[in-house]
Amino acid sequence: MKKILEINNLKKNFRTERIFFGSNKIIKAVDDVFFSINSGEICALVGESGSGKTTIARCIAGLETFDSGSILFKGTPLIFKTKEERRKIQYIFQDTYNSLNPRMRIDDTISEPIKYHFEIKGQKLNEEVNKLLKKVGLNESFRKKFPHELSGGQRQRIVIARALSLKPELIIADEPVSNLDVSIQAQILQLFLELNIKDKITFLFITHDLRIVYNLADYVIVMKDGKIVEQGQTQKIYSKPQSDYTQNLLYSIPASPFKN
Amino acid sequence: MKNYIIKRLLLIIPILLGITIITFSIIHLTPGGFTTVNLQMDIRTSPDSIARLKSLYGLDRPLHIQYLNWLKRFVFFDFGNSFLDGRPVLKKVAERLPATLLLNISALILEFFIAIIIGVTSALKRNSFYDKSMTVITFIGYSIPSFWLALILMLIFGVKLDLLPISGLKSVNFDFLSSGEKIIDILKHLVLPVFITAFGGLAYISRYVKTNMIETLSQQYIKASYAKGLSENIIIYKHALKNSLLPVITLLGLSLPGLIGGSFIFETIFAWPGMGRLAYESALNFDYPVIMGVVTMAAFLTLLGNLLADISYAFVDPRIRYR
Amino acid sequence: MKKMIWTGGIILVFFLCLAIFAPFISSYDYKEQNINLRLQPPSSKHIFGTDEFGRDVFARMLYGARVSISVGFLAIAIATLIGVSYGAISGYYGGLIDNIMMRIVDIILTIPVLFLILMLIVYLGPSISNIIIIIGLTSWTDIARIVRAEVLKIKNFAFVDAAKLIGLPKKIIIFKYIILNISGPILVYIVFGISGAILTESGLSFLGLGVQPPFPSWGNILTAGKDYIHTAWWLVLFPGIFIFLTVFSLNILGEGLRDFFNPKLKRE
Amino acid sequence: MGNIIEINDLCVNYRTQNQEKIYALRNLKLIIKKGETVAIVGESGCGKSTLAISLINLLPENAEVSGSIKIDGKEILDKNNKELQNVRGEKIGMIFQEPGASLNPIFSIKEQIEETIKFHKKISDKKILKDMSINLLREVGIKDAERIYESFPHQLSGGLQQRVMIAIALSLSPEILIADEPTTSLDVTVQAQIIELLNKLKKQRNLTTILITHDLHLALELSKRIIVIYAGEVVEDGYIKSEKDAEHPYTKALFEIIPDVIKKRKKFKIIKGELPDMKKIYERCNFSDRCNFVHEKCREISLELVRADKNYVRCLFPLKGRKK
Repeated sequence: MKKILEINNLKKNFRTERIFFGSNKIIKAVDDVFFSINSGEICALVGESGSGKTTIARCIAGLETFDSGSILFKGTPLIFKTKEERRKIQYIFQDTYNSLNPRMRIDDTISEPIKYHFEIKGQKLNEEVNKLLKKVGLNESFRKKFPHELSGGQRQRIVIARALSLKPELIIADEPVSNLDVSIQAQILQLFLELNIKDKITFLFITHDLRIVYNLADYVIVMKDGKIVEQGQTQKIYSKPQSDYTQNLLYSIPASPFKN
Repeated sequence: MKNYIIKRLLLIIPILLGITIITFSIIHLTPGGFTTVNLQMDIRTSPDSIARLKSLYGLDRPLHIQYLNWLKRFVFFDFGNSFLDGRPVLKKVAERLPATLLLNISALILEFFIAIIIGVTSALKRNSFYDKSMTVITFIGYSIPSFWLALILMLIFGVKLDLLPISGLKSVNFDFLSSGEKIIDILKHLVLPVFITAFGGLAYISRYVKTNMIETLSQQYIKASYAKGLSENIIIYKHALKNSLLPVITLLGLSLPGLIGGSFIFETIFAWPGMGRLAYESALNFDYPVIMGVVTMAAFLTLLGNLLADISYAFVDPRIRYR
Repeated sequence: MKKMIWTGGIILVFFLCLAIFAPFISSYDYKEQNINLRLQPPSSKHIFGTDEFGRDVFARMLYGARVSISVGFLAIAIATLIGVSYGAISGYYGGLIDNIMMRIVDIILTIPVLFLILMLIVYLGPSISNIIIIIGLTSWTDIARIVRAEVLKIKNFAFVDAAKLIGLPKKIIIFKYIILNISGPILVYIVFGISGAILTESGLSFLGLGVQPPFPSWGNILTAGKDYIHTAWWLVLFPGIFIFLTVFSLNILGEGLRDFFNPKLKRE
Repeated sequence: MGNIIEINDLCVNYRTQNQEKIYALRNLKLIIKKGETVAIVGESGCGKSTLAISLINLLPENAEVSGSIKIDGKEILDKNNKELQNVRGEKIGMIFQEPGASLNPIFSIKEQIEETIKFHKKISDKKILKDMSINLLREVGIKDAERIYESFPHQLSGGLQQRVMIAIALSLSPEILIADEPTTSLDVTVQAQIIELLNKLKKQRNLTTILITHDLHLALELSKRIIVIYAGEVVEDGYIKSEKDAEHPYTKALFEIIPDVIKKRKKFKIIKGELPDMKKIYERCNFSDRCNFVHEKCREISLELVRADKNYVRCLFPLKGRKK
């Protein structure tokens, strides 16, 4: 299989901000990380808070700079110089409330990237927006609404539609369902699966929920304190976890079947 | 902690430099100036004597040299002599500072004291008639032109009722009073200016305290305190009050600029012998050394006050104390 | 909250109308002197009385409204323009740029603002345009600081990241995604700023450094009147009340808007 | 064993700023026996947290309450804050979501444990207070109790903060412990430790424990009796161990949509639609729009909580028992 993303020796340090006294410490947010994602796969990045998973994701999307190492997208380093390169990697956020500009109608939110990247106007743009809304399970009536009029699940669908509008090849989803109710979570997760299967979009899925990962991901990367603890095919990780940490994570799943 | 204080003290230097450079540029780069205004009016002054005067004060040298000269003397706490009466600037400032500090510190204490009470009580009785009337009263204080209020109160209490003195810090017969009477005399002189200053500042501080208090009361640890079965008094006066008053320390630090040297309108009305009037007179007369002296001193005291506020904040808030 | 916005708004609109329709409201000329009619108390002919030159005080108040209010609005327009761009640049770019820009603000804030204004006016002369420019140039720091703080907060929101992911140009991100979302707090500061500028002008007039006669401003009408305070109370009372009411209405409006835009109070 | 909590016809609604009403709890009935452990499960906005704070009568000002809550036979809804002081803390201990926010940031742990004991038990001897506090901290599994005792909240991790909160909640030896989403903001491994601790404490102290959570599996870890609420109503109440025991379609669906980790499916079962509008009261089954087993009749009449097979369910066509 072709690799869509390769990450080598990635390092990123944060300096803690010193508000009053004491010296500032250096936190190794991402410490020498290697992994790659095959085209068309769903890869899950698993870890607890502060493990560095979001930092990696933001580095890949170009929202954050890194100190050393390389990130290759289809074999070439990412620099986000061209529009074309920019649109191919999209990001879905955890906080559904702040993901949408509160002053923009849904219509504007979805059509803005299309206008900017594909220079489509008028009726064609109109159709495109409707098509995207339909794809994420919403109807045309949402176009006139503002974000605060929607539920968390609906907002997350809009965010997904906005990401899809750019026809991305890789979507990074950063805890996209952890702020949603369980009955809404499953709907969104199913949508991701469909996009992966029908539209062949590759996903880097960040989560701390090992139940979701098992049913969603092809490949799992387990992180702790900025380092990769373990990585491998999902089935393998779940049936034969190599590290104590992964084992501990599996035991800690509520009503975990691994305990006995 | 020590390092922090030293760093902050060192940071005062560039800020003071910036302030003196700005002030220096304003007074020297703008048209008009000491020699033009004070001397050219006089027909008898020959161009020759202007030049002589300019060189006497060093005003004929390039601006940056003038500034460096000023700075050189400033390092040794020498602010030079006044152009007007030739007396040392430091001495003139030292004469005026106590009156300014007396007025402003009394006003500040009164203002914060009343404002905190209003803020806290309004937060506890939110949307009540009391809350609404306090809002209106404090906003009247905030909106009323202080010099106008001063005029009216002087007219009522000073002239019509003859209850309070309306100008200066002391009565004419001050030197002949007993020490007890002296204190009462000064206090009487303080009443109107302190009241008017404090009245104007109430709205801002009381609103700030009120918003803080409301926000604190909605915090989860307040809910948790109720769940522990603590009494309402403990919850409000220990948990909520302390947390909501912490940021007020910063506000105290922020309200310092302008207190020293910025209250000249006020000091003019009450003929208060303070720094504000000194600043005002020196600006009108283009008395450069005094202007520089007043601005530098005011800025220095303000920066020091800010530093003290920050340090005391750090001492009261464990989140900063133990990092 | 809504009551404050309405009360403030209505009083403000009333004074704006007085200023705009001044020639239609009073038939007197604000500069027409009549020595025979000096210092007349309020009457049906001169409802606010006359001044020491026998001019109609009401007419002078109406034209004074034009001067005082426009000084407030124009000065703050300048301050807003500077403050918003300064704060937005400082907050958006952050790092060293932010550090330097904020130290500069610290320096300006440490000089007593009124004194700075006083010096500039003494040296540049108290023409109306100078007063507007000087007040504008010295009152942008508050807006700059609030804009910076809000930009710092909002630029970390996911929707700003989303705009970056689309690849939108910086100026669209700053304006459509950031500044548009902080227009609430900016408006609040504009309103408070105008009230502050009107007070500043009247204070300067009181020192004889504000708008110069024969142009009437509320401040200089009041100042001229203070010499006659014992005999002609109306010369002091009416301008004081006009200044007070205008400033009061702006402050109430500002406070109401502040509560309106405060999400924390909204949730309750 | 006697009933320690009896809730009857409890209705709570919140008035919004636009003077609309949100009906958070609707005619809720619930009886909890002494020493029992109960888990209340529901999605956000279903009223489970409202229920928790109703139990100590700590609803916000914009709430309107009717009905009755009796603790040990005594009504608590008609009592004011002062009268409730010997119920809160002494009878009922409570811990919340986000332990960091439950601790006052400017007081030390020592101060926050001791103030409760000082106020209620009128003890002022410093030595006794310290011993009591240290013992409590040890009981909740804090090893270096002496150091934690002197610290401030921000110096502790989320797990430690929650342990401290539990220590404070137990400081007056209450009979009832209410845990409102105690682990939601914590990491999974820490969550497992806290649940283990709660399991230990409830046995050691013979506590009546009420766990409020959105996580059905977490509920199963702690409690045999599960109460599922949906749109402000109890929809199922009974002993549930797994999907097989569910008698209400919503409970069954909740089990189904949470993916298991035994058989990989690469498919997620879903419950269609969204939660109902809590500003409206419908005269019908609130779940009918999303139910896979819906019948015309479900949309016509409102239902009561009645016994189906083993559990009490609010459903015309329960999955077990009462089959038509």
